[in-house]
Amino acid sequence: MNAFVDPVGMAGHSGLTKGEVLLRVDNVSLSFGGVKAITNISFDILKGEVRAIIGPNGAGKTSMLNVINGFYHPQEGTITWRGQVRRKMRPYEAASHGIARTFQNVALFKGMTTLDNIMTGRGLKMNKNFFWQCLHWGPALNEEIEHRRKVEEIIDFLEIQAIRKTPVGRLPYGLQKRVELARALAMEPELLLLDEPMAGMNLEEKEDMSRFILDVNQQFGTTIALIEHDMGVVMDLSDRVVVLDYGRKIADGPPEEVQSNQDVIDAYLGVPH
Amino acid sequence: MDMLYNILIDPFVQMVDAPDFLIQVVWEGFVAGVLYALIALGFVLIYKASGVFNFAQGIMVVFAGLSLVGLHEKGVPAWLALILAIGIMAILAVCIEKFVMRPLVGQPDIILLMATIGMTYFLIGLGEVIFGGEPKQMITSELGLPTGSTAFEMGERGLVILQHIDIAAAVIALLMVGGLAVFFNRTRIGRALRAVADDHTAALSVGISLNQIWAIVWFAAGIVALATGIMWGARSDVSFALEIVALKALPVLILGGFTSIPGAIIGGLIIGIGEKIGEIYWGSLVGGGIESWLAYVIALIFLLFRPQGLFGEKIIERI
Amino acid sequence: MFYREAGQYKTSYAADQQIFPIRQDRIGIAVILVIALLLPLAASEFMLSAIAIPFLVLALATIGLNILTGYAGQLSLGTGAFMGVGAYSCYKLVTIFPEVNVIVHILLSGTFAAAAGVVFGLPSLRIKGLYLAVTTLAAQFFLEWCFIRIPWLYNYNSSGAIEVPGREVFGTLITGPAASGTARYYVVLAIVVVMTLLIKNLIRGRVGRQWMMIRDMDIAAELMGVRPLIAKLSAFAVSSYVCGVAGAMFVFFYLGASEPAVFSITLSFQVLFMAIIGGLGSLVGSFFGAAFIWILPILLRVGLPALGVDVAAETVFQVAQMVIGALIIFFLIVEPHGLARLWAIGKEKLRVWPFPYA
Amino acid sequence: MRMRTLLAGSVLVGLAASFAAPALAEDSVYIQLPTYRTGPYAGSGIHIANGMSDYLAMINERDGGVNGVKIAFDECETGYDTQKGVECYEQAKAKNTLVFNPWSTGITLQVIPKSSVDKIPVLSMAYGLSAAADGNTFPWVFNPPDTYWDGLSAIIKYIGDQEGGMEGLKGKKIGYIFLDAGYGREPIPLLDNLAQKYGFEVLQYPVPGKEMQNQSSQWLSIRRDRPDYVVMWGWGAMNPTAVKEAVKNRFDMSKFIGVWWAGGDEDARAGGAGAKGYKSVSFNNVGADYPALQDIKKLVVDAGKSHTPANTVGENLYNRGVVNAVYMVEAIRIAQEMTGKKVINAEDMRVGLENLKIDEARLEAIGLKGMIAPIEITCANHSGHHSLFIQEWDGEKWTPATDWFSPMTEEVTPILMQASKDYATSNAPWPTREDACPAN
Repeated sequence: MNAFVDPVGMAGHSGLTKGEVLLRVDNVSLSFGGVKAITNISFDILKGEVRAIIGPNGAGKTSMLNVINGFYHPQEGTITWRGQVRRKMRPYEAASHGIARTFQNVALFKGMTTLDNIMTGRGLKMNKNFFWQCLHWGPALNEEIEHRRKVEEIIDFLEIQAIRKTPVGRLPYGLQKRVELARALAMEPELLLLDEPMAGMNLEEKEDMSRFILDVNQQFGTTIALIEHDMGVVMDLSDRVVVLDYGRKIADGPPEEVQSNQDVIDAYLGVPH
Repeated sequence: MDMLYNILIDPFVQMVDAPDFLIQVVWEGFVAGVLYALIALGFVLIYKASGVFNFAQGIMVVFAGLSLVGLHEKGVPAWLALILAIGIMAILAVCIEKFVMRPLVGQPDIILLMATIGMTYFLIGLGEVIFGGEPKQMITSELGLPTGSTAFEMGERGLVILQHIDIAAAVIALLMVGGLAVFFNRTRIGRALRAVADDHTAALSVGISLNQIWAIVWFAAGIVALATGIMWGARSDVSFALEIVALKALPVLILGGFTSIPGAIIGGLIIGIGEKIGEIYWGSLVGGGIESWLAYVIALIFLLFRPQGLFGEKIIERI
Repeated sequence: MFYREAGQYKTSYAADQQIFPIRQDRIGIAVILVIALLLPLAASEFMLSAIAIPFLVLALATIGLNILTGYAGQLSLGTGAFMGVGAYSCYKLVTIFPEVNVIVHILLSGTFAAAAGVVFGLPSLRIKGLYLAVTTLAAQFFLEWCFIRIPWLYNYNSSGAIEVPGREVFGTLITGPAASGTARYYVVLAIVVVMTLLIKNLIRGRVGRQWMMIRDMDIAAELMGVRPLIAKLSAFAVSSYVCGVAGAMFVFFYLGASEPAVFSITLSFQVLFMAIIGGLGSLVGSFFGAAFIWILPILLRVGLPALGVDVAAETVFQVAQMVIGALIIFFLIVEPHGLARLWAIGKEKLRVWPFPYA
Repeated sequence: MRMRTLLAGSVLVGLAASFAAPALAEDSVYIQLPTYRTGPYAGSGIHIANGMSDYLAMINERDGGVNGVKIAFDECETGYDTQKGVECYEQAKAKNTLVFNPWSTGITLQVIPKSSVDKIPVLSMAYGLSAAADGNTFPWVFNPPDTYWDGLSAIIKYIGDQEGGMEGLKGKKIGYIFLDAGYGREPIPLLDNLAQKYGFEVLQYPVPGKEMQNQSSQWLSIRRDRPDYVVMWGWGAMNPTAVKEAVKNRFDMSKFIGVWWAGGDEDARAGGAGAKGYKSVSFNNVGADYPALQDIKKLVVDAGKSHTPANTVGENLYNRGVVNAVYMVEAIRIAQEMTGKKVINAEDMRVGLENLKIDEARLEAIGLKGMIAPIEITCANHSGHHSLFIQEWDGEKWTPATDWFSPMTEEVTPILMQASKDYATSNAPWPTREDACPAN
């Protein structure tokens, strides 16, 4: 599983150029017991784009992200990642393949400080063994400091210097979301999955967050797949949108096109099926 | 080869050879299981209503038994001592609610668990200060409980002995479970209790007094403890060593699930019968005395295959 | 006024990542170490043998449990048994290889406890929370049974107990009945201080962060590339290693001889108390907790009669037990996160003293 | 605030005082009594503790101490817990106790290695490490009047008598139910030896310490295996439970024999009427009619100077506690005679114990004639293989079932010497005795 890990830095990056297919989902179905969460969905994500996944509540959006990063295993269908068909994959393998994500309900490590939370994102890239770790000296210390430097860059980028040593449990919600983004960025992912990054934020916070997402996409070239309810945000940020309803795909295309799709309008307005 | 025979064949040969003995073993396991189940029931009641894993249930058994016997020793008639013992458990319940549960509401599980361990320490000290450390005889006959035994002849040398007190224990356990089931399902307090179990905040918002409910639950657990104390006390005696036996309820709980009353009963019976059969037919292969851990290993193996316990629902992890 | 970090600037990440970034803390810890070093000059044999040595050893055991429960979030009730594994393996090592330095044996004995910890930690991959706690009881009782039932472990002694033979290091007797309290104290102090330091390093690095990730949110941790198998089992291994070393020291430097009953569930609870009262996930808390649970009852037992309170020995014992029980509840109510949190709050207050707010 | 400071201050002062050696008055010696009136073993421990302290108090009251030297004593609660036991030992050491009575096999094992270094004699009356009877190897440890091996051999001898001689044991099955700890396991090697020699079969039924009150498996197995006799090595809550289970399973009580520690009055009483016929080996008679016990009643118990319930004076374990105190008092007396000092120290006490001799005349003088057999400890033999007898529960109280008879010394001695040698080698370098015992 370590084949993709590059200990030096830009780990897991495939060398694909912008516009090539990074990930493709083919005919994926997922059910819990008898309940179908996702039915026969196919779409792709291109390298370098911002891909939005939208749909009403319970449409299967989060389940879709969970399938992509290996937390759920679909009963049917395949996922092709960087041109390779992926069989069953554990979440930590997905992480080492360069897939990072944030969560709908903030999933920060509550007992740790902001700095430590972001440092956890560097875990896969640190490889000094146990005994050096015990000594915290020599190579282990150098490694720690080298990664601290990276983390400080991300802290500067997201403007969270002031809360560096605050336990994340004490932070307001908007900042927690930002720390979570920082943590995902620290993994230097090739594909970043954002699950409702702006839920519960006020307008100003949303604007900040939108700016960060665009910057990440443009400055680092990170491919982003995001779930969002705020249509304005979706339309502004995304290159392409896939729309789910009741676990099925009902539309896929550029924002303007999706916006005028009758099925989408029906789904959001609640026309009976 | 011999070893395989001893493990795989011989125990069953023994069982078939002496069916009367097998019946006796199962019966003893059944009675022990009923008593484990009673202790477990006390745990379940409290866990259901307040999410507290009440480690003090064991010492509550001792405390209840000691109060009963101690009062009788002081010259109180048995029936009055029983009523007073129930009263003491009520006072204890109110005190626990007021001084431990209420200030700790909303704390994580482990903190509440620790608080009950603290209570265990306190009650051991208190019990010894009041009643002294020496073991006491349970006042079985004074309470009108049967003491004799009935023997059934089976075949030539076969003999099954049933202690009346054990039968009484089984009957009382059944009655208590039945009573609790009625209490939970048919009474207003019972329904409120279930509401609390589902969601504390929601229960509060519809006007249920958590404090009152908790006091009632601890009291109910106290009565279960008293019944357990009487029954187990009649089997050995009432002493602080009994507290250790209560640890046996833990594997029962993980087998049956922390929140299921039928789970506690069935788990208790599985553990009770399983460990007796294991000890008697297989224990001698490793020198005996395996009862001290067999129950835990049974529970552990079981959990590996069904992490949610016997009656729990399948856990779907979400994020 | 005195405890203030104003003006102490950090110019490098290394400086910022020290264990004690604040100068006053560094001075404080130095003072404590000096006091610890000088203690044998002032203390009686009773203080060293019955208070200081077991306190340090139990603090180390608490640190061991804290790694597992406080940092990796896996509740364990099997600490006593893991300490026992350490003690018995150390006894075997010392009797099989008598010529090797006993301190080497003590440090080695932890690896056997670590192995036991890994085996009994396997269920943690599927079982969580209180359920896991109960399964660790299986380890507790099974291992306890082994200590009685495998006579090889105690060299077939007819008494079923293990006795600590006398061993010298650099010409000074440090184990066995003839070893002086002072010698034993210094060895214990050295091992505890060094191990605490190593563990502190482990915890503030990658390994420790992995444990805390599993503790705080195991699913998110896995999605961030932590392998639960490795993280959980490494926590079990390190924790049991530390507990095993503590167990070996408990017998070799404190008890002097031991029977299986020493490593009973009571010891497991005692250490768990220390961890929780001190504060889960805090190394300094482990010392506070050990002091609270070990030293306070002794003070009560010795202190009450000395105050002229004329009561029977067992009453003192019982009252001490009640007081401990009540104090546990009291502390949980006042500060559920343990003495370590109280200490932290105290330090924060001190930083702005004499002003209530900064 | 001032109150608190004051309190803290006084605690500290008190502590400092208690850690220092107590300022002894000119004419007193100090003995610490480790006891356990709490915990799972309190049922047995309380009576022992009462017996010990009441006798010492009586000596102080009646005689003003031993030859005018008062015995200052206090209890230290161990709860039968080894950690607390070690704490008590350290405390006793700090306060210069004359002798340490651990009253727990576990604690005895802990303190044996320390005793020779700290020069405090350990008196473990009929418990602890059997091998310690070898005075050459264990000059500081005393376990009179008998070791567990003596006790076991006496029980087997008794069973042999019941079967019409030792050859009657051939082909018999003897069950051994025991507390699964060092205490219960120690007799097993001798039991196996004897089984081989006399051709009987031994069936073992261990009772884990945690399962003391949950013995139905063991007794079901006993029912299945139908042993001819059952021998019990139990203590604390294990005993009454075992007696109850035996009654419940209709085991012939006259063939159920316990060690002396399974012979408490409450142990037998738990079985109710069915317990009649239960036996235990013993080295002291019951009853309160002995003059010394009458003195205790009059001067201590009835005078309200003890918390002993008057009706328990004379019970088996109480009297045994008295015996333990008698050994100590007599040893002090002998030590005083031998050293010529009035106020002796722990090293003198060891000499006293090593020359302890209570003959019939002395027993008469003490006022315990008939309660115990005469005893003599020698330099080489710290236990003595003294005579024992079997007592039987008649439903109300213990009554002697046999006369005093001696254990199978010839069987016990080799295994004892071997064990003592093993102990010394496995704990090498074990300190050798400075003044070797004269060869006899």
